[in-house]
Amino acid sequence: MTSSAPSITITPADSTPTHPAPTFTLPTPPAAPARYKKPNYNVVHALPLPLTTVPLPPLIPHNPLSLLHIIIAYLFPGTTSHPSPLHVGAFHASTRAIHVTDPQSIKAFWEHGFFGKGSLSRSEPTWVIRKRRALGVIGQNEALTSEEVTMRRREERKEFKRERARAEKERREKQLAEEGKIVRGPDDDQEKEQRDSAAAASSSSKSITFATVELPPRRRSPERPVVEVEDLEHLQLTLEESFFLSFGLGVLQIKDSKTDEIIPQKDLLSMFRCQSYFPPRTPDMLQPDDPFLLNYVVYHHFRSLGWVVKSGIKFAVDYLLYNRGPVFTHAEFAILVLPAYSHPYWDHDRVRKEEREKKPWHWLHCINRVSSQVKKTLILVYVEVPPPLEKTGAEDNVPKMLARYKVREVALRRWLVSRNRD
Amino acid sequence: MAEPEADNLRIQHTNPQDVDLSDETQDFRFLNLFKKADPASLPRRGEKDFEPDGTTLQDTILHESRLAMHEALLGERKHSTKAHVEATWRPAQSLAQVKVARGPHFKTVGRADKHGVLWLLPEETIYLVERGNLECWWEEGIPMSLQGAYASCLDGCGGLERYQVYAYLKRAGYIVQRAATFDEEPEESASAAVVAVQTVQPRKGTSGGVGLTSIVSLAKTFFSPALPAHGPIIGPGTYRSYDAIYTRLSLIPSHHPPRTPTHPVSAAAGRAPFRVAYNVWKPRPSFKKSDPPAPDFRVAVVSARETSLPTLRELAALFDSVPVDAETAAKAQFSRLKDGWRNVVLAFKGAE
Amino acid sequence: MASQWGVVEPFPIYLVKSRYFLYDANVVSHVRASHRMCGCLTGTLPQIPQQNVFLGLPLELMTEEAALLVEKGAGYIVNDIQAHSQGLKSMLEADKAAYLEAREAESIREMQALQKAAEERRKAFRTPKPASLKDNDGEEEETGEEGKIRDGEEDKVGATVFETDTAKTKLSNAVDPAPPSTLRYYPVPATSEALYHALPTSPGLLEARVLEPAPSETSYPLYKHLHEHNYFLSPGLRFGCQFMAYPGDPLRFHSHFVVTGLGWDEEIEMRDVVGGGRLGTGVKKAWMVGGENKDKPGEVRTFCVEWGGF
Amino acid sequence: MTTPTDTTTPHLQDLVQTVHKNLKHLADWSSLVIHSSPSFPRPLITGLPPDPVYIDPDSASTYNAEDKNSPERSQHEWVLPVDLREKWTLRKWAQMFDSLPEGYWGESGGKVRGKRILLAVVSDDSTVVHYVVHDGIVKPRQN
Repeated sequence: MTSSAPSITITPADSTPTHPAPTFTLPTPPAAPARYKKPNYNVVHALPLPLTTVPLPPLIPHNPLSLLHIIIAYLFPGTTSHPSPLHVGAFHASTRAIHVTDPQSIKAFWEHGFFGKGSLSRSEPTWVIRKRRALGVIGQNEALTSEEVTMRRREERKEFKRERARAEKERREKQLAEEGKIVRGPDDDQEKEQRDSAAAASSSSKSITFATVELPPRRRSPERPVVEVEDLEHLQLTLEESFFLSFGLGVLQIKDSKTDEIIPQKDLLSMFRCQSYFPPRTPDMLQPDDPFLLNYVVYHHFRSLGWVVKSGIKFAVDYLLYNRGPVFTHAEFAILVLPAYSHPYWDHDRVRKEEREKKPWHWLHCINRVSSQVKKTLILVYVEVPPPLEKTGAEDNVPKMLARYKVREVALRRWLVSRNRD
Repeated sequence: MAEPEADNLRIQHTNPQDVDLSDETQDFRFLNLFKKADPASLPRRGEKDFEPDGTTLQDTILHESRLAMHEALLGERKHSTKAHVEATWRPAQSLAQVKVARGPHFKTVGRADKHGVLWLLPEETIYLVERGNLECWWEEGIPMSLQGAYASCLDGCGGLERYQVYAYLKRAGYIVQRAATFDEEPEESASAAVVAVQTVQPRKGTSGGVGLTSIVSLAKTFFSPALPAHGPIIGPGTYRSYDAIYTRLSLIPSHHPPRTPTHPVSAAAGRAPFRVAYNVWKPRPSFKKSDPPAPDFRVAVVSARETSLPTLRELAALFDSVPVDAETAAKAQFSRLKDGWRNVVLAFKGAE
Repeated sequence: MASQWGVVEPFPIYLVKSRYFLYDANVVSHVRASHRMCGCLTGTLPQIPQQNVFLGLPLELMTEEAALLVEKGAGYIVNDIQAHSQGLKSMLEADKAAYLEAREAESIREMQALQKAAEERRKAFRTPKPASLKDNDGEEEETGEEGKIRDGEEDKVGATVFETDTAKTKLSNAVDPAPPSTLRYYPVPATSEALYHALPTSPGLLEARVLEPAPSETSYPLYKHLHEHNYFLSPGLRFGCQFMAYPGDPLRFHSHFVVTGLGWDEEIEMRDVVGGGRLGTGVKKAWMVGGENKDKPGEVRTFCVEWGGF
Repeated sequence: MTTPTDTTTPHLQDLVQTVHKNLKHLADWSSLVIHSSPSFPRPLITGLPPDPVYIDPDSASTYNAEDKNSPERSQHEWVLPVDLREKWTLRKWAQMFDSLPEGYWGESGGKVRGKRILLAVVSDDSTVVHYVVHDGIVKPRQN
């Protein structure tokens, strides 16, 4: 960088979002580039949470909401807010997550609030559809999944890239030939062959031995075989999502995958805190800044404001915030959780004050660049970590314990002189 | 298209306005092109090569670029008698005393004392010398070289980064003045890089969102005692709206900026590694340096080399010194998260 | 030995306020061509002062660059504040008078040359000049004039960074200015004269000193390692790293790596590895981490990270 | 080297299983083998990706995706499973690479290439992100 140029804007932000309560006046999502018909997401994802509400006055007579209510009333009998029986998920130590396998529960969690992720898919569980297509059970363009749309687009781009590389090489060799530095001729191909055989020879002499090369089958069978495909996929809920669904919304019960017994609600927090370390810790080692607590405080905060909160790992941040959900729009905000040790209790904690609180500037620039590459606004969410509770057992009141954490949001943007001058 | 993000990886900035040309070393062969035409006519990154490819052509182009750069660097700072401005550097005051002020620059730089003598700050002195508008003399009766100006004045600029940010903003056309807190030295050692403070630009067409804050805090005091110790916070029952559910879910205290603009609390809040150093205005013909309007931006200074990310405490202090943007309260909630209540621009200095 | 640019090594590197500077265009070009170092031009270019895309002298060297130049014996560090104050103190009145006289004479000579050049230009039909400014003072004078005109614009329209149409129309006036004979020019040189600038007489003594400020232990071995592998390095803060590494002169080539130096046992979070990999891949670069092997001093290990593509 | 031993802790075994499943069922890799050797810092996976994870810029113009025998297509990759919450150091990276077998590692751009591994970072929501890590200075691919 030449001089003083790069600037970013820091903004303390107010995180109150637009509540995604069901309104049907929103514009339809942008037209799909793919050649398949999208479901009507406005209907599928009408409910922002897997809970039923009973609005007081009926809305406009021709509003589809009324129809929806009939369907919901049919699916979930009674007028209660919660499903009966409650959804059940199984805690697996192997993934440190909660697995949901019941199709009704998967549907409820994904469609109403976009909770969880298909363990073998990029978001919604679609593995079985892809598998069935690969086996020829369903047609080439039936119910295309996002993974397949992505794949097809990439295939199209590959040829273009190869062409570009070829043209580049051609240009260079022409130049070198003109300068008399290389002689071009028909033996170019021969050279390559020689090189290949040389490589093969060296490969046979001292290469690491592997099993014989087996390329994956790319089946394009014209008939449709009737095959039973066992669905290997589950909906995976993170510890934060699960805690929100159980402690917050009360719609999820969690059982232990080993014993098949429901884990008591009061044991969940401590267990999740232990599991948020890699490898997991024992309860006596827990700290007020356990990864689970820091993340959950932020997760709960944004969920309680109506945002759809998803993992941000792909963009090297903690969370992504969607206004209504990933099927509608891209995430506008990328969330980075930063612990703040402002409380005097931490003043002499060198590790926390020096190592965890202090991050180099180039690190922040890196994350901010990544976010702006994908057109997201980066928001730093500082979580003020309270001192440990003095008497044990005080943690027994979870809402009170969580209320000891305080969050403050700071938005970050690159600031270009030329854009701000006029 | 359940998750469109995954494919975004190679999408680049498409908006030319988002590209900062100074990010990459520009080819000096295009200097004249740049001078005479629109900067947008500068060749884009495609003009450069991936790697040395052994061609003489490539070597030739590189050689030409280097020559063009060399020639450009030889460009002299000349002063015609007509617009000749002279000053004498007074090390005791760390200011340059101007003989006769001439030219448009003095509308925004320099300050006259009660005897009518015009004085330039060290950063103003280097900047004017550097761009060829000032001949500065030592008290010993010899004119300064550019090198001499750096050696003499840089110390008084509060570090190289401060000077570079000053010059960067000036070159971009902004009006820049020292802020009241400029001279307050932080307790920490030497500091440098820069933080600027920006007030939010008004946005038109966004309707006011619902002010939920007050509702939330009321709801909290009302509900809190009733919450079961281990949840669920939302028990089975009848809920009339999702808003009611969200309100009940709100457990985590969050920072809510004051609704009314406050005045800058400069003194106390300024004693941190992050403090306001410059007031900055967008170019405006009516600017009066003796009676400036409220700045468009406020710029504070820290060192990217010697400091790390601000802690929450330091950030809070910085924000407290900045007035709340009156426009924000009227904005939609979405914009409020994006634009915020108080804005700070951080400028970073490069070479380390 | 003197290089293509007439530079004799070791050359002085000027230290002001903990920063290393070069003010001589010849040294700048020499360092670039012979030592694969670019530094950062940080000054305003007098020809076109109202922009940040093309910058001019001085050139600021990275601490690593200054350290390596000193290590190679190509340069030595001069405390420039001291050098000036000593030089000014020891300046003789007679020398000063002679200097000022010469300056005046030079100014007159130059003005006459300019007038002559302008005269010739009016006569001859001018063919467009090539982009490189390999030219006489006339060309430079023209560009300087253009810069001045923009300053005027700044006053009228309220400074805008890039004049487009206005600059073009004004330019036609500038080509044919018919300078009044009273016009005189006083150039401000980029570098200081020996008259008031006392360079240490034995650079060897200074070389022996420890460089202060010294480059960081985590980044210097990595810097050297990449430099030895023919990479050009520039600061990378704005890109989210410590260095950008170019396979050749950045004037001609895109960078290959965004580089971050780490201590041998410095921990890096996996999330930041993902961020780095992502950062580079978005702009067709690889993200590189590296540093010196604590157990085998002198050995530098580097790892390049790119998105896996799926 | 390919004899599975059970010297690693359960959380690392779980991690490698998660990555193995993901490579097999989501990323369509074939010839997957899990290697648990005391010489490795943790269990590793080898396998054959459906598409090359790295194409040297020098061979980008000649690489043919349809040619199953092209050097790029037939390259097995080493996969290192890690958890998102882990922290690594240069020392750990160096040890990791040094534990991999020496010898011929295949070709890249017509040259015998150095060591590389595919880093598979597992996060709690079951996302696995993959990054190629090269040992040494390796120029970035341009596709």
